[in-house]
Amino acid sequence: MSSVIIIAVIVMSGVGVVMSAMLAVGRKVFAVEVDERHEKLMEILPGANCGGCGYPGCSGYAAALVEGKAVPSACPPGGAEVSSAIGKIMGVEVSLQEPKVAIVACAGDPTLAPERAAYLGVSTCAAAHAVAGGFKACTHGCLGLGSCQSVCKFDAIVMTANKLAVVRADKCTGCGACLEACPRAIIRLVPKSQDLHVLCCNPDKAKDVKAVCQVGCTGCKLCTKQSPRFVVDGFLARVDWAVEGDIPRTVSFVCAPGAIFDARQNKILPWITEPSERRDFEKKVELWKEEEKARKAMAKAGAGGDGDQKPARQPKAQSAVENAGGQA
Amino acid sequence: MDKKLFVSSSPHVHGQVSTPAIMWTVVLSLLPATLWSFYLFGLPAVTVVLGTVALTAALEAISNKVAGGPLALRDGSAVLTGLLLALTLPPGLPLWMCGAGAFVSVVVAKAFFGGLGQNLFNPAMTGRVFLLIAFPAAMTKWLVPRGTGESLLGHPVTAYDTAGKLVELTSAKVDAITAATPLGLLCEKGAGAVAAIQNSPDLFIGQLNGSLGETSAAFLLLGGLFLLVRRIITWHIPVAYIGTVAVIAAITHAVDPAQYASVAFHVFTGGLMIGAFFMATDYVTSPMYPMGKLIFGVGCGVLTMVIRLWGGYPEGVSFAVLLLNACVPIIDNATRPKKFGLTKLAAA
Amino acid sequence: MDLLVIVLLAMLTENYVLAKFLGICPFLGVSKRMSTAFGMSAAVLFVMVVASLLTFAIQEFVLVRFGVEYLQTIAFILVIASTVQLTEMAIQKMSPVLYQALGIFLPLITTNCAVLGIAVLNVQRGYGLIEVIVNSIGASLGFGVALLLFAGLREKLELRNVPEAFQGPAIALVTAGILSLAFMGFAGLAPAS
Amino acid sequence: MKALTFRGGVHPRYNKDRTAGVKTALLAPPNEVVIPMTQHIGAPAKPVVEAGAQVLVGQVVGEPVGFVSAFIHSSVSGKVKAVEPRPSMSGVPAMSVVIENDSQDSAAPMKGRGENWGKASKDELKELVRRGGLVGMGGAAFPTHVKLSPPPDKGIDTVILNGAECEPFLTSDHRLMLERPKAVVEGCRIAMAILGAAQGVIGIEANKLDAIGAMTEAVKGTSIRVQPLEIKYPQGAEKQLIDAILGREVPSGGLPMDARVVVQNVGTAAAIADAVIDGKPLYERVVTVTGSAIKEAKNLIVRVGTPVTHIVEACGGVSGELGKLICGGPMMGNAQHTDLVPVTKGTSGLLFLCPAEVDTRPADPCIRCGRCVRACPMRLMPTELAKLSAVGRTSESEAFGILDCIECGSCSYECPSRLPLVQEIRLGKSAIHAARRKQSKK
Repeated sequence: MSSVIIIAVIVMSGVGVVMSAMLAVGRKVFAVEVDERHEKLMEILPGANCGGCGYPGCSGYAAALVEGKAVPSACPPGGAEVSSAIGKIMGVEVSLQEPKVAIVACAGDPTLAPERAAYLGVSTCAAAHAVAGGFKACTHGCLGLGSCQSVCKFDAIVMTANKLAVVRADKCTGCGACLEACPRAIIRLVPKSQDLHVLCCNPDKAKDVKAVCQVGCTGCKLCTKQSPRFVVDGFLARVDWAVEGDIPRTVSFVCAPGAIFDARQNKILPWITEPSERRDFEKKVELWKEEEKARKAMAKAGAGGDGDQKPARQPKAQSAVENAGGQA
Repeated sequence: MDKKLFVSSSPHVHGQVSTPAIMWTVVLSLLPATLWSFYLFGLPAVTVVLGTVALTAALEAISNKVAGGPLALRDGSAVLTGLLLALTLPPGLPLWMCGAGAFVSVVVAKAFFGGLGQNLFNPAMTGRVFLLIAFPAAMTKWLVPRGTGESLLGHPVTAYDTAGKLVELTSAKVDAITAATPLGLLCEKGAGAVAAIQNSPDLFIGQLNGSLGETSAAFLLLGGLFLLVRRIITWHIPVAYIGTVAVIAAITHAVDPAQYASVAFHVFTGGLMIGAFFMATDYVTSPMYPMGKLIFGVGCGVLTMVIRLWGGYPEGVSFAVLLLNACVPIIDNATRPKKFGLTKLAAA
Repeated sequence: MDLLVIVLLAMLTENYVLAKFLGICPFLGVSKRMSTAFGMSAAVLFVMVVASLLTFAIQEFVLVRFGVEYLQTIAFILVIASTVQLTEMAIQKMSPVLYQALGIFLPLITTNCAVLGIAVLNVQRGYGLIEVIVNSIGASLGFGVALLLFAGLREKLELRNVPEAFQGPAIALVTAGILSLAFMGFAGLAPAS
Repeated sequence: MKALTFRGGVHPRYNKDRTAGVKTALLAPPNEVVIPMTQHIGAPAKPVVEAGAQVLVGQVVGEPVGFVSAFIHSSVSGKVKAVEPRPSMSGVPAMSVVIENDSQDSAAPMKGRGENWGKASKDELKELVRRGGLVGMGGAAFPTHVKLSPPPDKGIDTVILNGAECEPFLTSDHRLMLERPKAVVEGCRIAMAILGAAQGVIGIEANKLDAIGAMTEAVKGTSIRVQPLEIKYPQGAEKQLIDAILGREVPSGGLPMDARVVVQNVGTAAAIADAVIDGKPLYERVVTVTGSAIKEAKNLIVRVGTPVTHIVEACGGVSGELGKLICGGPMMGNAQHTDLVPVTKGTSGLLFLCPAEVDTRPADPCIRCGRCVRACPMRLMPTELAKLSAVGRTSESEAFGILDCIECGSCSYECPSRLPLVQEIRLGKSAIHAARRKQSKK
């Protein structure tokens, strides 16, 4: 009986030895060098393959990192955490950038910015934009066909009931895929910490803007009186991130058409049609106005110890010439 | 202007042909063969055809509903699939089996893939092959065609009985005898068993036992020609298919007439006509380009004959069509026409 | 003529994937692209032939000689695993792209029942050396045909509006099922020896 | 003579009867013209007049920027009211010179070479064409002087005049050939002289027998011949025309000059004659106004910058309701969202369709019938290209020749499922071009 076992063991060992000899030779002949950093990088990258880094997928980014072509901070969905992890693997210092989110700079859904033609054809924004300049009277407004929504890998873009794309800042990773998808280039990346934005891209004169949209920026410059961060180029206001300064919350209600968006509300007044909701909103506005007044008064009194309020500074950027020194 | 104008990409006009029109035209072209089968096989044929078509349409409607799309019965593709499936079934097949076939055709082979235009395999053929494999006994139980009592084309109507003997039907006495098909006999007993019928006009007219719609080569040919004339199908696939079968039959028959049957026998029996004109030409599951269509037709012909002559099944049309369906992506990739500007280069 | 029968049998009638349902894992795994499927077929061809030869040798000269035929399965697996390892190394060296594309499925040929199946079948049918070679070539060609046809179909599927519930492996399995139905047509084509 | 043709193509209903026999009429210029600076392919012209300036008919109001661009002239005399963006046929506002017509029609001095243009040098002739602001009048509006300046190594031997007018509904070229055959022939001779081409061919579809007759008469004694062509769309597409007439295929990705040919529209030829002989710039053109939604269908000589509304009035207004307004023909024309846009140099026709003629049914799925493949004059696979474009697989669509598509619309016309194939392909093409631009920027 034991001889049977011995024979079996010998046979199997013999076969095993022959095979392992073959493999050993094979390893020598087909030796390939692999950089194990690539694998490590793949483990920490988010794996969404969103393309926000500018490389084809996470694997492409990892390869570029290993080759030294890419910087560790290029992964928007990963944020600071992944950047520092990459830096650790690659052994380099990481300069952290402020996280960004996308924002659709248009507030004009079809109830506010009417359509001028009945479009038939491929149901993507790029397609509609190419036919007769788009079916919306405003040639800079959101077409509402949701091309940005369909490219978003993070479900961060929702289409409102009135066919307007809105970015959910809580889900947005700032990968920028939607920027490419929008044929009208009305989606932009803004610092995540900021929550007041001008939701309009129409550079036309006030008369032309009013003709096509109720909530379009007319370039009236009222907002610039509220905060030095607002800049009006031509007939379109924007927030200049380079300029330091505070933006009072009430600024969005100074804007006559209501083109300034307050991300904390995730809404602008013209979108609210329900009367009771509108009244609530207006009440809130009154409250804010009071608060703002009180805050200003305090600032005037020279309460230097107010922690969360920066002292007004001279605007550094030359673009802020319109600054009326509203806070000083 | 008070009303908004329509805007769309060019072109702004369209041809007259529409997808539903194409489908209904094919249904129309199958009507002669269908009516002939009603006449030949009587009530069992009517039950199978109407039952299968109704079940197919119902299943299509349910699938559309489940998929959440619009009710697409209007496009006629479900009715066409049902009719094609029914015509490949033996008369008298139990209705529940027809339903099972319809389910495989419309739901498994079509709806699972996304509905009209999305399937990879011909739905009717898939349904038939499923039934053939699942219920071999029922699917090879053939009814003898109705004896008319009178002869067509000057001689009595004939049929094979179970023993494989050719019986002359002199009156309308038999309605439900099981019998073997000519191809079944050929498969089992060789060409000698079908010698008597090899060149009989019955093959062409279709006064024979077999599946409902495949018996009458004449009426199927009529329908096929109608489709050719209406430019619904092109000649490539039917000609290549039938031609290949004829060539192989001619060669084998010449080599050994006792073993292999004649050209006429192979061309006019079995499902070749319905397969070549109606199944293999199905747009969705056949190649797009002329060269590919020829290859497809030849491939179908070769496989059909291989299965008929050397395979275990008496008839190979449905298998051949399905197998070639699977080759369509490869054929299409290989036969893309050369685009303009590559063929006749301006001589320098 | 007998050899032709063996080839036809292994390739069509007893197609390892579509009739015997062996080797389904790589069949589903690497059939998304034609090019990968081609590489996989080549790899399987190599592994099958080499493994068949090696197992044939081991069966003849080791297992039978020492009367330890009961070690067949374990010994065969050892041989096949080693062959696959070797192939993997070779592919990684010669075609990194294909290596990437095949991914996990390359080492999985190791446990591929089709390869073991053919080795065992060779022994069961008592094939000689020539027949073993022919049988393994036929079987791997059959695997290749099935894989390439299937890859072509799956490439097309990507452009079709398959319902969300059926996307991916679900519709691939349905497709494989219908393809298998079609291959039933070859039943009885070449009578089993 | 046997009518020649190309492979592929479709047979749409031509619908030309309504205007084919209607003699071209002069349309009185409107009180105000809006002259866009983008009437051609290439860089927009730069306005050279300011609001308040007094201009004459034929006076330059826009100067070309770069080589591929064109002069733009005033089409009326009067005062410049404004220089500002105005709605244009492209759908987006375009910088335009708005001129108030003083109804004097005082013309700027025009200096042509007269009948003895043969003594002028090639460069001089080319300069006259350039100064005349000529662009292709078949619809694409490519600057003519650029087309007449191929690299010398191309060895141009043939000038083909496109008189096929295969677009349904349009009859402006047909009428021009009937009414001004001499000008067309002279224009062709001038183009041949500039290019040094020995041979001239005028291709005309066989449904315009009277035009074939008139042109055959007019070419007598010249080295130009008239070639009847089969009635099939797109017979007038450059590459198909060259293939049909000369049996030469323009290489994939190439231009007609790569087949040693330059193709001009017959309207452009007449304009060349006007510019060279009379020194008359391109400020008016023949426009076919037709379609079931217009009361009186007409062929009109219209000043560039005339608003469509003015033309509608001159044609008795809209009958019933207007569903679609198309600038150009139904196969390749552009739908407009408003009739407040002005006519440009490239406007060959205005098509007014009633709502019932607009197909609003949703598309059915592709059934792979292959009709688009048979129809494609470039022998592409439209349905496959459209699908690949829709899912963004651009590298494959590019490999299968999507950039060779001439957007003639034959595939969409034939499609029984009414799929927007051309639109998908167009999007796929622009995606590829955009990616290339991005790549070259890097």
